[in-house]
Amino acid sequence: MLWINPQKAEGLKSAFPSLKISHQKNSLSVEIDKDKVLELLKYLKENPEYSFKMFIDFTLVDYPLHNPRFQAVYILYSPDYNERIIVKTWTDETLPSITTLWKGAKWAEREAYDMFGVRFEGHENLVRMFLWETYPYFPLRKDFPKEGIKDTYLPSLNERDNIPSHDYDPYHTAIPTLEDLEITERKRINKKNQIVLNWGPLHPGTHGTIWFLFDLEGETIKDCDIILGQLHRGIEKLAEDLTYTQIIPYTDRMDYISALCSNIAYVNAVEKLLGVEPTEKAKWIRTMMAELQRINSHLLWLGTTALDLGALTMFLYTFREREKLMDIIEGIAGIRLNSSFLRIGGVRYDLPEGSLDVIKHFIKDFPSRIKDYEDMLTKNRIWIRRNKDVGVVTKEDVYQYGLTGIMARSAGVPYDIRYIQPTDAYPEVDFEIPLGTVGDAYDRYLLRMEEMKQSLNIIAQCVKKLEELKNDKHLATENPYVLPTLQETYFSIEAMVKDFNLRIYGEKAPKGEIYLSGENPRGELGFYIVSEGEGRPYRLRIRSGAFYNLQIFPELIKGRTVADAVTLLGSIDPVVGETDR
Amino acid sequence: MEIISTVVVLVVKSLIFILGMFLAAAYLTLIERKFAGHVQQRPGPLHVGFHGLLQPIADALKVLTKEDLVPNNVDKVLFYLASLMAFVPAIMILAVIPFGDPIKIFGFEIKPYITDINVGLILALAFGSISIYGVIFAGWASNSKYPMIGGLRKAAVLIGYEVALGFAMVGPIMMAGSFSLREIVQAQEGFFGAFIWYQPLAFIVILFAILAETGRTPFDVQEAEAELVSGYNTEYSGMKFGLFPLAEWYIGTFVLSAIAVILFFGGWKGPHIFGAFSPFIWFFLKVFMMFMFFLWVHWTLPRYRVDQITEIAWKVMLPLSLLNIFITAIIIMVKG
Amino acid sequence: MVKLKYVERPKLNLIEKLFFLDFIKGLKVTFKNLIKRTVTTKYPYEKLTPPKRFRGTHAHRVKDGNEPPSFSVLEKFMDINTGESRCVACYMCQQACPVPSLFRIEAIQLPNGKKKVVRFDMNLLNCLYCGLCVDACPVDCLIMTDIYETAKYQREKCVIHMDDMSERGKDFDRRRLKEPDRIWIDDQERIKLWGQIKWS
Amino acid sequence: MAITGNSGIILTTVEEVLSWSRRNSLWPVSIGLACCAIEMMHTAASRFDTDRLGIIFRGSPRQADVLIVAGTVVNKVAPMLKLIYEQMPDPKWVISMGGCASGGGPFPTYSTLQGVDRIIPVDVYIPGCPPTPQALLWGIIQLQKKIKEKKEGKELKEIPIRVPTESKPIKQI
Repeated sequence: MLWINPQKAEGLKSAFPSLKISHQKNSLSVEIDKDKVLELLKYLKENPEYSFKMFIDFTLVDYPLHNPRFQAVYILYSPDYNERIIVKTWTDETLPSITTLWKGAKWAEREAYDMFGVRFEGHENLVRMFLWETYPYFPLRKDFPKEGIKDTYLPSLNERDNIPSHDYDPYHTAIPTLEDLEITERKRINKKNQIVLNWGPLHPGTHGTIWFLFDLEGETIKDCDIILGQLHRGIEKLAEDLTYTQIIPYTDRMDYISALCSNIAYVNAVEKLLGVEPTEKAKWIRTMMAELQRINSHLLWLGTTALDLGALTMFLYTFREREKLMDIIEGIAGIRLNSSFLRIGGVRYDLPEGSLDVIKHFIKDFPSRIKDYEDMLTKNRIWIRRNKDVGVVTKEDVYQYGLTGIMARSAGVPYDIRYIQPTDAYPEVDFEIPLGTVGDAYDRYLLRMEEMKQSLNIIAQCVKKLEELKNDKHLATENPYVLPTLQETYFSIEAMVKDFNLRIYGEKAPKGEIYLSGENPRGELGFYIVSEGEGRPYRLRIRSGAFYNLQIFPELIKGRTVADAVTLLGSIDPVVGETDR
Repeated sequence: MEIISTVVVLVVKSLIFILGMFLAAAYLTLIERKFAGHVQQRPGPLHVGFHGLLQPIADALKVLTKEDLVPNNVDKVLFYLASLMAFVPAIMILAVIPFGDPIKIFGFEIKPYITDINVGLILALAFGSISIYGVIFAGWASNSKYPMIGGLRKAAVLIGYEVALGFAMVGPIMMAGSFSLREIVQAQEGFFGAFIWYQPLAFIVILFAILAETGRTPFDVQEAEAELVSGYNTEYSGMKFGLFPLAEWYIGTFVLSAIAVILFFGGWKGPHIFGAFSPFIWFFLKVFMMFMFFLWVHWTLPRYRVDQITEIAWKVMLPLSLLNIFITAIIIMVKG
Repeated sequence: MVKLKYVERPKLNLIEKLFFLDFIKGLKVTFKNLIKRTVTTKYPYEKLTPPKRFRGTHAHRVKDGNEPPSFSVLEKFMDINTGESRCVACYMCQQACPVPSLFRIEAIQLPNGKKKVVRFDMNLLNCLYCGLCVDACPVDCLIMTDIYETAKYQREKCVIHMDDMSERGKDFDRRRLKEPDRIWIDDQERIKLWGQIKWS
Repeated sequence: MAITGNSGIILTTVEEVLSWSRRNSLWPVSIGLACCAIEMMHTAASRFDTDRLGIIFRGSPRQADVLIVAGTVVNKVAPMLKLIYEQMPDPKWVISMGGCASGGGPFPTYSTLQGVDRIIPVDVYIPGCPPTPQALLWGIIQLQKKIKEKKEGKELKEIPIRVPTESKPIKQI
């Protein structure tokens, strides 16, 4: 765990006497008054002894019975010392905005305002993040029902006479009108130039449902803003109502292109919280699947980016390889895309017969495909001209915006969770982490290509190891928090009772909190879980890599053209399911 | 009597050309889809008719009977005019393209071209330029942002490459000493008489120019799907929409390929191995190969940004074509 | 060991630039693929068979003599004839489900003191196909089959009921129960995409 | 709703031909909302290739016939989706792909639309999370059947067109 050394944290007390330090098993947090928090964060950022330069996440937790009601949580990272710290404070209505310290906090604060209704003093444009401007509620407050306020009669148009199913309700939550969306749009951007172009939300080029607003002069973008929330499904709210195991399928549907990686990040966090140790074999299977999924995700990126830049055939070539990976994942996990393969304490199934043969075949075959892709693109003068010097990211940007994943590494910052905080079998495998020198879209292309090769390398090592571990257990069922396998339930009454208990009451995690992240293809996917000792999380905050990476988009695109926006968006590679959750 | 018979012959010929071109264009869509499919290791249209042979007919019928939707706030006159302006000039270029030498069947002399005028090439260029208006009108009349940008982009590209195309054609014209396409073909004797061996620079410029004129990658900025949905024809539906890609991607590419074949590959010249129809077969074979080459490029390369395209047009292609004229002129002078 | 390395940025040299070697390389790749065979599965004339682990439409296994021991314990409270669904109305699937409202299970008390399941509806439109309900079933009753062709014209048809689930379960067991747990079984279909795989 | 003119008196052959052309040239709008969009892309890619059946994706709704709602429709995007549907020329059809679009799916929350049929009429529902490409193709074939049936004015029922049995039996091992 990467938490700051408690002794070092004690040192903060000399400058801030009112500081409260709480050192738990899985975290270290400091708590301070609201009016001092900005000062403390500035101190942490600028003092070379601490140098918590990088902004990781900000969120709120609602305690309706506590006074003041909302707890603010800042998570920071120090690249110099490889440490994390949590800073907490309490508030009822307002908080000082920290956008002066980290620009990356802009959206996080907007999200907090959107979800909890806490206002931020000094924020440049505090508007709704995910919901529309005229939406009257603050959904993540504990007193707001998960299914919303059903006040609109909105029946199915197809089936007026008969009721389609037992859980059908003709009353529905209010949907916005086009005027509402127009108000939302107006609040984001003021027309100063020739036209305001709505790029998205339902547009073939926006990788999902992101809504870009470009203030154009000719084809040059003078100003840009992004409206998110076109895929805001309320996963964080839903999670508060589910047991830890039940949340696993939802993590699939966040970053649906790299479902297994999200699974792993989440399950690791929960396992740390519960104190469960997965079996050796499960660790290796997880690592292998994560890397397969990483190749899968990078292939999708390559295909769609090439499609956006006009290389139509490339898209189909990458999808051909993706089909192979889908076949593997379908054979092992049972479903092609949202596999829900992981369980707390291991994986759902053992590897089926023949799976390692297929993966070996893939390892042998894939390098020649990568060579094809590189032949078509890497040295192509059009590709180079389109990608070079588009969206140059500097190291300072990385810390300011909390950029992670490829975005950080293209700027030369070695920020890879597999490297700084390895989980599963990552400490035992050999691989290289490619870093960029310039930080433009072309670097990010080269990095992703190189990462695919490295992932292949890791998979080869995993296959070798898994052949040795053939007869091991895939699930640590002896642990009281781990659900038994079906075979155990059939034959032992104890296992059945344990199964019933865990299903009904959930895994009763000890009181506490944890922040743990995994390296997603899109960046750091972190889970901040607050447990109140119940079977369900009290608050589950998802720190999405793409959410923070996308935040730099408006700044990088200023002064460039619409065509560059496509390139830049492709190289950031956001997935809306993850940014909006 | 003379005049009537000429008119009848012309009308019949034009009808044959237009209908033939429609049918050919429809089946060119199938060829493109099949080609693209096989490049991507999939079969393309397969189940509608034998190997998808009825696919173009199904598409055409569907597009024709689709609701003719005209958005409320468009400029109606220009909106209708635009699709015609794009389509008609593309077909009209056919008037000056010869498909072979006159042949005699049943005592009648049949000329496989509509007219043979001594400014044929210039006319072809002029018609090509008119179709820019179609694009601009479409972009403007739609009263919508994406078509507007798409139309302007296309206009910028077309203007840039029209110039390069014109100047690059001067090389073969100088060598043949005539603007008439028929005479240009006749000036190319034998395998090594084809102008491609003497004018490689002009050929490369014309290749790029044709790609740009017909809106194929790497120059398909006007309907870059990721940026502009489908460019200047975003607001068009039904057959009004159908005319645009038909004119631009198929008829345009086909006709310009024909011109390129005439200029550089000796048109219908070739060994007489197919009997009486040998010239036609050679001509269509060459045009087809040319067309396939464009498809091949289209389905391989990424696309340039619009400012890069115009930059290449004015800074690379235009100087190259001028240089070509200069070199050709010197060689002709030296040789006498 | 994890190592860091900086990637090289390739540059075009003059010869490559003048003779369009970069384009020719790309054209070569597309041409190579043009003459290769297609990888397409011509659905609906050819089909990929889902692997045994595939999570498709739900089904009920019926009482047919192959029940696990746990069933015999719970069966005592139930009135189940041979050939009927094994469901013992323990509601564990509903408990395990992240969207419990998609289940509608009803059981009645018979005069002889035994219970009978009279309704087991699942609204597939709310289903995640995550398999948690299958993992929770203590009597090996609820399973997921390889049926995926479930498109319907009406929303109410997407709700599956106990009787058709039992039918589907019988059909699935007849076809695939004895099959080994293999990554896939239709090698002939998949050879198009994969080429020849060396099985150990 | 989508199909115009069904008098049944005149020109049945013409209608038949038209219906044939329509069902063999279904152009969907290429709009992806969430997870299902990935499977939709896979359906269009080499392994399954919708182009075989004459299906090509169009960017602009004005040129499309089918709206495949692929993914979760949240309240905020619902009016836009309706706009897209209204921009499509008749005859038009809607396929609701996956649980989220069809009935809210696993997201019974404050922000999710519980079924896209609350704002636009749907022709075919495909359950699945996400449906596999084969399931989507099956749904498209069902839509083709529907177009054929509607033309003849018959009750909708399963009719055998050139489609083999459900899920091919597995060879016994």
